Amino acid sequence: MKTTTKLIVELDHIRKVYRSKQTFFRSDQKKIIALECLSMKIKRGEILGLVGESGSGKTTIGRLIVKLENPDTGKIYLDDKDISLLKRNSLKNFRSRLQMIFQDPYQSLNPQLSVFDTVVEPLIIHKIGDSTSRQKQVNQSLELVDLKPPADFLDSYPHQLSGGQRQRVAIARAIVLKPEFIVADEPTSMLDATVQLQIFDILLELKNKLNITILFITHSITAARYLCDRIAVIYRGHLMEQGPAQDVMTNPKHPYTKALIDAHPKFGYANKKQYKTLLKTQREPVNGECCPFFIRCEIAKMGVCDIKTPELKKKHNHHSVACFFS
Amino acid sequence: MKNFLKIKHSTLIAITISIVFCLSCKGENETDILKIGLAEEPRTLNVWLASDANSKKILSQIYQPLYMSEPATQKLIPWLAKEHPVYNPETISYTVTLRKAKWSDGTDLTSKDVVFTANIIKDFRVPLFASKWDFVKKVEIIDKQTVRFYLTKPMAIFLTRTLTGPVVQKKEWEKIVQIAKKKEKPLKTLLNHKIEKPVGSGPFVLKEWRKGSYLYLKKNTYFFGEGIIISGFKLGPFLDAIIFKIFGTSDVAILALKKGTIDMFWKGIQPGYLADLQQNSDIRIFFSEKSALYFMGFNLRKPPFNDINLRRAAAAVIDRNFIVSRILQNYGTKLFSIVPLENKFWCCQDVDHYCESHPRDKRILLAYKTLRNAGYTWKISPVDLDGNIVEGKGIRTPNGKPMERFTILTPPADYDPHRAMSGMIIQEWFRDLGIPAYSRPMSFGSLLQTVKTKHNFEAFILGYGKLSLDPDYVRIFFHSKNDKPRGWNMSGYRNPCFDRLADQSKTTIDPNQRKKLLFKMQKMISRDLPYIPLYTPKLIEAVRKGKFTGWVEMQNGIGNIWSFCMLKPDHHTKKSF
Amino acid sequence: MELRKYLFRRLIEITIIFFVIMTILFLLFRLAPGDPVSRMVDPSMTPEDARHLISQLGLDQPLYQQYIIYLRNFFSGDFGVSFHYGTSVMGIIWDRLPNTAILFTTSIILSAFVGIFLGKIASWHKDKKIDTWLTLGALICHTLFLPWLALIMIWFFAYKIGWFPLNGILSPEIWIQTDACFFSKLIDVLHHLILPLATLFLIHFGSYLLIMRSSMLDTLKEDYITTARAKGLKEKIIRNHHAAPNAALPVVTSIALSLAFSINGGALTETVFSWPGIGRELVFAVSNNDYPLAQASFLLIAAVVLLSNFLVDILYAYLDPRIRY
Amino acid sequence: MVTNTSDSMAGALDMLPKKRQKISAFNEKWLIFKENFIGRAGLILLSLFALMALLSFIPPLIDPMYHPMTGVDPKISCSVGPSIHHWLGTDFIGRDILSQLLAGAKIAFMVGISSAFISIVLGTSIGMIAGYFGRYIDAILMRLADIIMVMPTLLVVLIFSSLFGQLNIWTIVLVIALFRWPGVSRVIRAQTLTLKQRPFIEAAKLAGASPIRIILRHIMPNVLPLSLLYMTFRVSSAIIIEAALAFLGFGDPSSVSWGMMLQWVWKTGHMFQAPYWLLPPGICISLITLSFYMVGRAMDEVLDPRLRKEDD
Amino acid sequence: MTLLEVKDLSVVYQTRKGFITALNNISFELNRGNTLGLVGESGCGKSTLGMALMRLLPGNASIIKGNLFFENQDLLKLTDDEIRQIRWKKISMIFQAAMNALNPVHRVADQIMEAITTHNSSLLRESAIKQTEKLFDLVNIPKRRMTEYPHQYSGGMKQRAVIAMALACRPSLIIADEPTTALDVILQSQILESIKLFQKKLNLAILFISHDIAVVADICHDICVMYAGELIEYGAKEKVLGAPVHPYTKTLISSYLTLIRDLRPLKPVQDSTTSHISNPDLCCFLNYCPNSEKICRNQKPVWVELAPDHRVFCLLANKIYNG
Repeated sequence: MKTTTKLIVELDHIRKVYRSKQTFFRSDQKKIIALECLSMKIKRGEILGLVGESGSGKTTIGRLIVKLENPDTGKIYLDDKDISLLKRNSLKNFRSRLQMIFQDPYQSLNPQLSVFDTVVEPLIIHKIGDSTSRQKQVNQSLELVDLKPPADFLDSYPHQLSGGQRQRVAIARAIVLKPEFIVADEPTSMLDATVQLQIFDILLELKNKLNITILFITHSITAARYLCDRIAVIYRGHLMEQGPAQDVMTNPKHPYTKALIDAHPKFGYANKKQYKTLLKTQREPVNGECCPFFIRCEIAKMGVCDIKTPELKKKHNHHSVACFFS
Repeated sequence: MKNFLKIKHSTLIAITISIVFCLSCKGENETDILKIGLAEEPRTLNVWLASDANSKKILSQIYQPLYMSEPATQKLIPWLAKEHPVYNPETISYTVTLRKAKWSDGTDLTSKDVVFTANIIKDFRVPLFASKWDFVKKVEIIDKQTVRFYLTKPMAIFLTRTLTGPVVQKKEWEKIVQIAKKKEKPLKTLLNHKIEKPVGSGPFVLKEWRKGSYLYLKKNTYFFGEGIIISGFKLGPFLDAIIFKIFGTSDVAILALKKGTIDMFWKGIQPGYLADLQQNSDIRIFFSEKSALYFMGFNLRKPPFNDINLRRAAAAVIDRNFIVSRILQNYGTKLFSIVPLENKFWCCQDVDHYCESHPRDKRILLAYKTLRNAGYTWKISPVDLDGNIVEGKGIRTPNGKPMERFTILTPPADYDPHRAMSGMIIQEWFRDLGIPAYSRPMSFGSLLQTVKTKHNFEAFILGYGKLSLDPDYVRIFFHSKNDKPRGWNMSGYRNPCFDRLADQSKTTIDPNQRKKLLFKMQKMISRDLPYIPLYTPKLIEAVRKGKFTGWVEMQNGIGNIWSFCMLKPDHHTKKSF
Repeated sequence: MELRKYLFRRLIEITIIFFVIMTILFLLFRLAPGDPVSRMVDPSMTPEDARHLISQLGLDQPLYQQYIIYLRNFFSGDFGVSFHYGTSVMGIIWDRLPNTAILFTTSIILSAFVGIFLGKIASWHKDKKIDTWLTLGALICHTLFLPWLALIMIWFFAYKIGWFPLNGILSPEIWIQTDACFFSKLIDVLHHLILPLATLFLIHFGSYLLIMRSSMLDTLKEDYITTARAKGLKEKIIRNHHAAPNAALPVVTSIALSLAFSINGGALTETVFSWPGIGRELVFAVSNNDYPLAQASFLLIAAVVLLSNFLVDILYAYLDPRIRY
Repeated sequence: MVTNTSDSMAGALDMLPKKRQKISAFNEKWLIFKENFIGRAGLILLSLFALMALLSFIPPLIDPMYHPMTGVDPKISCSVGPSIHHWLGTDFIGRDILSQLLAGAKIAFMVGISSAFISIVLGTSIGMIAGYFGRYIDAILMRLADIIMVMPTLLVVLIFSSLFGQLNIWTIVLVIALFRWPGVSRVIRAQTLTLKQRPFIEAAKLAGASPIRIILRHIMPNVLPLSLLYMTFRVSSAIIIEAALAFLGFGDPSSVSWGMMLQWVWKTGHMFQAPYWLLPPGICISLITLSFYMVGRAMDEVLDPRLRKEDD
Repeated sequence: MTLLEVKDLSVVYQTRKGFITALNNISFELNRGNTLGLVGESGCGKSTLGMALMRLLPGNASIIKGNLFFENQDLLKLTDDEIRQIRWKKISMIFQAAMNALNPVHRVADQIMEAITTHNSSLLRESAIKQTEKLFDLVNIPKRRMTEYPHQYSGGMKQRAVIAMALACRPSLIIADEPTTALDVILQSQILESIKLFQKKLNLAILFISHDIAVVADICHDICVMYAGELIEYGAKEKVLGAPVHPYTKTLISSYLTLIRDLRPLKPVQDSTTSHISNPDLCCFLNYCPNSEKICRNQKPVWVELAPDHRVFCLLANKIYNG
């Protein structure tokens, strides 16, 4: 699967810190570093898998790219244009180019709007077409996501649909504006295994038919492996490893990636080889600069990993790793 | 949380119930204490500030005047004074001799105290009293028991208003006065001085005032009147003490009266209670005349009521019969002159009655004629061509403009339901004529502010529940001198002829001569109608039979100093009980 | 530490709110028509005398100056002199405050206890007879028109049956006796307390019951209740130890939030029962145009509400470990 | 019908015709509501009162003496008990109590619904704005809410009427409305905050929707049921406040409200002598608030239980 | 040695729209020290089964038929008091959402101790504390955190605390209802490891409920596959997963993603919008079944025993098995 080398989105030294929410009583603000000087490039036409545990900052990247949030430092470029400078009309135009699919299909549809109203809304906002052409476009998108015949669904409300159907409606809404880029934030983690595959097939189809670039955010390496051209592994706001899917899975370089693969249940494998890169008992956390994985890493060495954060280094063939010992 | 959810609620309830039962059968131990219900807490026991009825009720037991009205004839008789004052027309002076009296702390009441009282009023210009002392040039001590008052000119109200004011003890007030005089705001300091234990010369003395609950007055053992006979009454007091219990509301006080918790409710009660109370054999009801004036006033300074014809039409259309029979439930009298009918000596009955007791259509017809003749026109005339009464609409003033809507201000219903209701009804009567009247109750303070100070009103209904017997108020209400902000001429009535008569009446001392002048004044008012007198309510008071006897009935009710000096515990009935 | 910081911030917030209310009140009352002098209706008082009195009372100064004096006086604990009583407002308030405190706090606490307790029971027996009756009873009690209820209570319990005194806070017959012991005085006050207390209680417990019931129903759906059941705990322990503490938390908040509303009822009860408290004084002050007194009582009520909200914050922290730690 | 598990409720619904499902969703809620005993009783009571309000126009047409405010029976000049001409008797100047009672129903509905409506509109919009925009707008609005919240409404209206003279009924309605929104706005704000976190709002944002569009199209329909629920409670409290105000003598004297009737019976000394006069208005006030409350409670159970938090 | 035997268990929910069958004729056995995996998609009734075993079904659910033999005692015939004695002491449970399974207002240790003291009221407080300490040791939570509240724990720690609680009374059966679903994959593998460990150590029987076939494969000896409230395939792990027969089991296995790209899954049947079942007597998977034949539409499915430890609820079982 060849991808054009042209970049569509580039993240440049992004840093994002969340302040813990002021709850009813807590006025202290704990800082939670979501992303730390993260740089990443996404090529046009590819599906990039972003793999990480919960809290690793993977969702934040998606939200930053579609400008639901703004980075504290660093720049994000869409086609070499800095998206932080967008205002009003250009922002609206930007919105039509980038879309997002959310994790929870039960939450991502307005329960008060019918399927048609949900899908047609972006068209209304962007004042595209008249009512007949809108109807046509909505039908097209619904067909693309395999909700056939569309007429059966137009007047339904979300609570009448199953989880898979809802997620399809969400995808239809995302593609109705014909975006170039879609962030899919764990679109299947709430769905059953059988449904999950159907959603994946729709995403693949989007890529192949509409040439939409997809950032696929997931916690499951198998899903990334199944769907993606390239995989990036993220841990605590740091990019650990990045490379072609095949490469990363069969030949992981970073101890964290290895640990992830280790932890995956070995159902259906002949070869049950384990990398064993995870420490049984964690090390004491280090103050100051260190490798983010240091406290759990088996192969880490004192004096190296606990004084410096490793940079992402290219190893070979687009495969880069942020580890001193890879 | 864990613990407080575990509390045994059943025990709590059980305890509560047992307490209730213990209390409900507790015994009673009564002495000869008269228990009186008061509607509201007295404002203050500072005699210089007390302007409300409840404070005056308490203070009248404590501070005594030199002269006082006699129950039956309402003539002035000596009280603290020994005899009637001696007038010297040459020096325009009165000489007053005092009785041998004592203050409640046992010291003598002397002429020094009288002079001191006069000086406080004059020095501080105490608002409630100052105007009654304006014309007193000086007060002189002749000897321990004699004082002489020098006046600037002869004054009719000197005897009836000035000498009926309370006398205070020099010893009690001297220090306060000294301190107050040094202050930036002497009057404020004097008025805001908190009196805990007033020293008086009356039959009772304050023992305890528990705020919000009761006042406890004990017999004054130094009371000058004990055992002596004044005006045919052999004075007591025969009571050990009086408790004034404060009730917030009349209805509960009436219940208390029925239950026997109190012996008297010292407030006029609404006729609504009567039916029930009259059936109760334990309750005795007194009906007394009240020197009261309830009236509708107009603003003569601005349209529409600067036109006398409209005022006359209003007088014609107001049905006093309805007000007295329905709103007052027949417990009141129709009023036609400014001086209430009950004030027999001063009231002029020969005034215009503006179709009293005419039926509704005749009233409307008369009012209609008055207005039509004055040049008023209607869209729909209240009297059609056949002479039938229809609902009038769209009245126009003689200059051809539609009459603007106006309001009739009344006190709020909770303050006085009668006046508020009267306003409502009068509004409807006006509307029958097509006159756009709106009745609007207003809180009492705002009402007075509007009517007295701002003068931006059209009509109002107000009243005086306790007018003095001396009719000097006729002058005060309508003298053009008083037509200014905060002045008492609220209507803005200006009549030089009336002013002349009024000034004359002020300085005429001979009652009969003065009476003639006042009759003329009353007729003048009745003709010009700055006010339309409406009614005088009757005072209805209820007491419990059996425990105490000897209530003295007089104008303004049984709650008077005579009653409290004369009341005796009815031991006979108590024993048979 | 965090809690302390939070509470400190709340305290500052409350102070600011209080001052805003104070200023609003000041401005409102200066807009008022009518002054104490115009209520003196003795016809013999001349306009000159009236003006003299007004200048003596300091009502003719410019607004900002009055405001400065107002603030200065506030800090020295001086709320001015009541137009009506002619004595210091503070003195009157201190007289009335204990009475209100007795009536109001006991009624709130009692009804909170009973409401929470019965709400617990109702929710536990959801859709059974006892639940239906409790809910219906609570609804009816909660929506009874308070002054009307109070009058009926007086008529029935105090007059017809005669178990309780008609109104007021004490019987003078007992209190004037110099030899009356403290205990008999106390019993006397308690005796007077019962009827107004019962009235307020009836009105309040219903709403607490309903809140507790629905809060409890929510809590019973929680997983940890299933866990507790699975652990084989006795139903009573589950109810009292696991469900109730969690369910009571929102009730505490809503008691605090509805406090201002409850005060309305308190004022009405005091008025009808002639209970010499702040609420009744405020109603009187309002009808007498006694602005200083009305202003100070209202300010006091606002302060009490604010302060009790603050106390509830602390109480909440005490009850909920998620906040404490 | 056999399907699997509770989750397949959605599956069960699949079988319904696709069209008009919004209405069927409403019907479903209505069915639940109807099953609720309390809700049903409340609705029945409420319709009785509505009937009363409608009937209030009739008595003055029969005879002017049945005019609730100004009509007096020419033969009767004091309060008498029920008779053929006056089913509930007359008041102290001979006005018919029944026609006053009917007119009172009209006033109660008018006061309750209009004041609740205003306060709900205010509360909902302020809550949504504060919740959606957050930051200092939120801070300002919520502090404002805090300030208003600590003021007991009845006492505030009392003070207003002392300051500005007797208030007319619409002013009272307005003042009650202006002081009863904070509770609603707090709840709506909390609800908006959770909605704001929901991805469908973010999806709308991504579609380029303006804040106004998001508030009106996405947030409002979702908080509206909650507002409606609060409206029933606010109707109750507005009626109670107005009645209490009138009872204390600060009501609009030119309107015949139940509180006013109670005040008349109280002030004219018929309190304990004329049960035919005392009982009906009191019972009516209690019952109408009860019925609104019952409807509210029933709605509450139909709605998502997690929505409810605070009320009074 | 059979510890638990479920026989023809049927559970229905009463809803506004009538009765909904959640479990239909479920029968299986579980031996002491064994792990039985219950696998199926969300909403297939597997959690209901877990709750039914504890007799903790919500009020609107009722067991309409069947027996639950636990240690040769029918749980369904016990009184409420008796079943309470058995809960936790004999059968305990690990809940899916550890976050919500712990009461937020009580300390973690107290909640564990409560379980111990409830079933052993004669126990002294000190020894209860000691036992709790041991449990904390066992699940590898530092003792100093005993007195903390649940919200102070991290997700993994809460899950471990919940496991410790489940072990508190040394039960013979633990029902683990999706104990790892909410966890990250590394944490999941750790928790699974520790569960395996305890099982060996304490000779526990575990009923492991999960939607994740890989997890079940990892930890269980026997496997039940459920679909729409019915058991459709039941047998030893090797048989069921190695040679699945029921078309649904096949679909489930084939939709499982692996790391190896060559093992590209079969494309599952389209999730269509047609309704599930028209006739309750027929095969529940009928409408989605790629293999369905005419006979499936006319006849009730039956249990076919392919091997002593492998049963399939399908009319075509033999046909599929052989061909």
